[in-house]
Amino acid sequence: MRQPDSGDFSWLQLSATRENLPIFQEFVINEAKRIKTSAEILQKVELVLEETLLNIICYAYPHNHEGSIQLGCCLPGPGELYIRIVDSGIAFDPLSRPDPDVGQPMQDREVGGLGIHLVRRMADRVEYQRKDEMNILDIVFRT
Amino acid sequence: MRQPDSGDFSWLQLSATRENLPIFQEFVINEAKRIKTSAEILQKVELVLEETLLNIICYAYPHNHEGSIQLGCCLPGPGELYIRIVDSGIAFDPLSRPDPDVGQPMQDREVGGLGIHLVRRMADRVEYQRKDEMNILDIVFRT
Amino acid sequence: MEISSQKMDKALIIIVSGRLDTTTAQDFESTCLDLIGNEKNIVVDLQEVEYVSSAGLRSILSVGKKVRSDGGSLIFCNLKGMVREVFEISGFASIFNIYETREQALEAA
Amino acid sequence: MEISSQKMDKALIIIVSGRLDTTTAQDFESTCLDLIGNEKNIVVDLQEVEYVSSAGLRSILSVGKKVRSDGGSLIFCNLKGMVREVFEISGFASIFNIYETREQALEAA
Ligand SMILES: Nc1ncnc2c1ncn2[C@@H]1O[C@H](COP(=O)(O)OP(=O)(O)O)[C@@H](O)[C@H]1O
Ligand SMILES: Nc1ncnc2c1ncn2[C@@H]1O[C@H](COP(=O)(O)OP(=O)(O)O)[C@@H](O)[C@H]1O
Repeated sequence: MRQPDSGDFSWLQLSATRENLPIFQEFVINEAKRIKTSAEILQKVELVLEETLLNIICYAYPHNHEGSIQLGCCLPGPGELYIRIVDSGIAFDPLSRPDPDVGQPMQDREVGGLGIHLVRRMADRVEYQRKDEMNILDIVFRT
Repeated sequence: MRQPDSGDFSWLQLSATRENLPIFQEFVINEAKRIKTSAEILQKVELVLEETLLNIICYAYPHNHEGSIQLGCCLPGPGELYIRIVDSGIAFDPLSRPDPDVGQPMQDREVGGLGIHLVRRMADRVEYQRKDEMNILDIVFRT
Repeated sequence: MEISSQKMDKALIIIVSGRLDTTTAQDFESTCLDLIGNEKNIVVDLQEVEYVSSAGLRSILSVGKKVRSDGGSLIFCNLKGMVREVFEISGFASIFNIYETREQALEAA
Repeated sequence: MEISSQKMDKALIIIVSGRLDTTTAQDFESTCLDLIGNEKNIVVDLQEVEYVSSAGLRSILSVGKKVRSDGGSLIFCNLKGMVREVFEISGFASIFNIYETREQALEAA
């Protein structure tokens, strides 16, 4: 995968709070619009950001220690939107979670646990790495 | 001065282009609004960002090499807005420039050269350092 | 997000519009439960819903479970675009009865 | 930014509104020069201008120099808030004649 430290990445770093979620979303949407991304893809991008960022906001920094999120974004080639999400919270690999059993009847379904599943299904590629005490999640959309 | 690498800084990094200027401005305005900054101060912040960022966009990366700008922002205490602007363009200390002679009559006035002067007069504190091949400009507003 | 309801002979119709996301899901859930009261047959019309995230699904499932445990049934109609996709991916399209139009939903209710 | 003009006996009034920044300054400059044509006495009313940056000052000075070199004069009125402050800091308050109101400016024109 392309390295986000190369100059063509745009970055936004804000504290991991709910009120910053729409600012992160708007940031990526703005970038994505440069390559005339369709409204349907933009909605998927928005959804994937809501799920992944909210998870970091809710679970990554449990000890009331206010952490931050770094979100990188680039347009590596025609029709590709590349998003990198970095946090220094507790180690968590979302791709290691088994998919929920979406075939169960209602009474057996737990409320919740669908966020990561939606991310994996909506994005075209998702990769995780733990590096320098940080969670690095790379998400690629074909636009 | 407080160190921007401490977690309470918010950061935005975008390529140094004119079209990104309003995105940088909006980013800081958003942060500043959290501490109920008055409309007058917000205008000064906007002006100072236009002048400093546009200078980087126009002059810092002369060889057509597309550089980027990192803008950090924090609210270190009541009534203080702290902005850090970082670029890796040619070394330039805006504070080393003599103030323009604003007492000259019109025919002797050069067109231009007022941007840095406005920055120094509008902000409450401005400091410059060159470090690791980067220009680091710190600007503080009392809100 | 906005919610309104309409009492028909066969069912209570709940009409939702806007976004069902982390900021609105709680409100959706409590407003729905208020509107439902003791009604048994509920049709939720999602025609004007343009966005639903897992927070929205969470609230929908909570409402569904509540209605079911009271012996009623909750059915959906008019799923559009990403709302339909999210229902499919999450299996909600199979745990709930889904209809193309409000008329079809009312007939089945 | 918007510009309009009004021909009076004593002067041409140019009424500007909005922002005079890096995105609008060029347009301000060329539109002003068009409106001015061969007029000598120009009053620029800045009542509705809420923001001016060095790019705006640059265009203002260019227009001022052009008018002066044609033997005319450019005066300003109704500077508000940060526009007044920017004019003062940059010395424009002393290189141009500035009046509180349009009436005063017209009288002096
Ligand atoms: N960044 C994270 N750090 C630690 N745990 C996480 C993180 N993200 C998700 N989790 C865990 O994974 C679970 C499943 O997440 P998700 O699929 O988004 O559903 P939900 O958030 O609705 O439970 C969460 O309940 C949480 O326990
Ligand atoms: N970041 C920068 N790098 C190199 N040179 C700069 C930079 N910023 C400003 N300068 C130089 O300083 C001059 C004065 O800048 P300024 O006061 O903003 O006025 P203006 O941009 O209108 O000339 C510029 O013309 C330019 O030569």
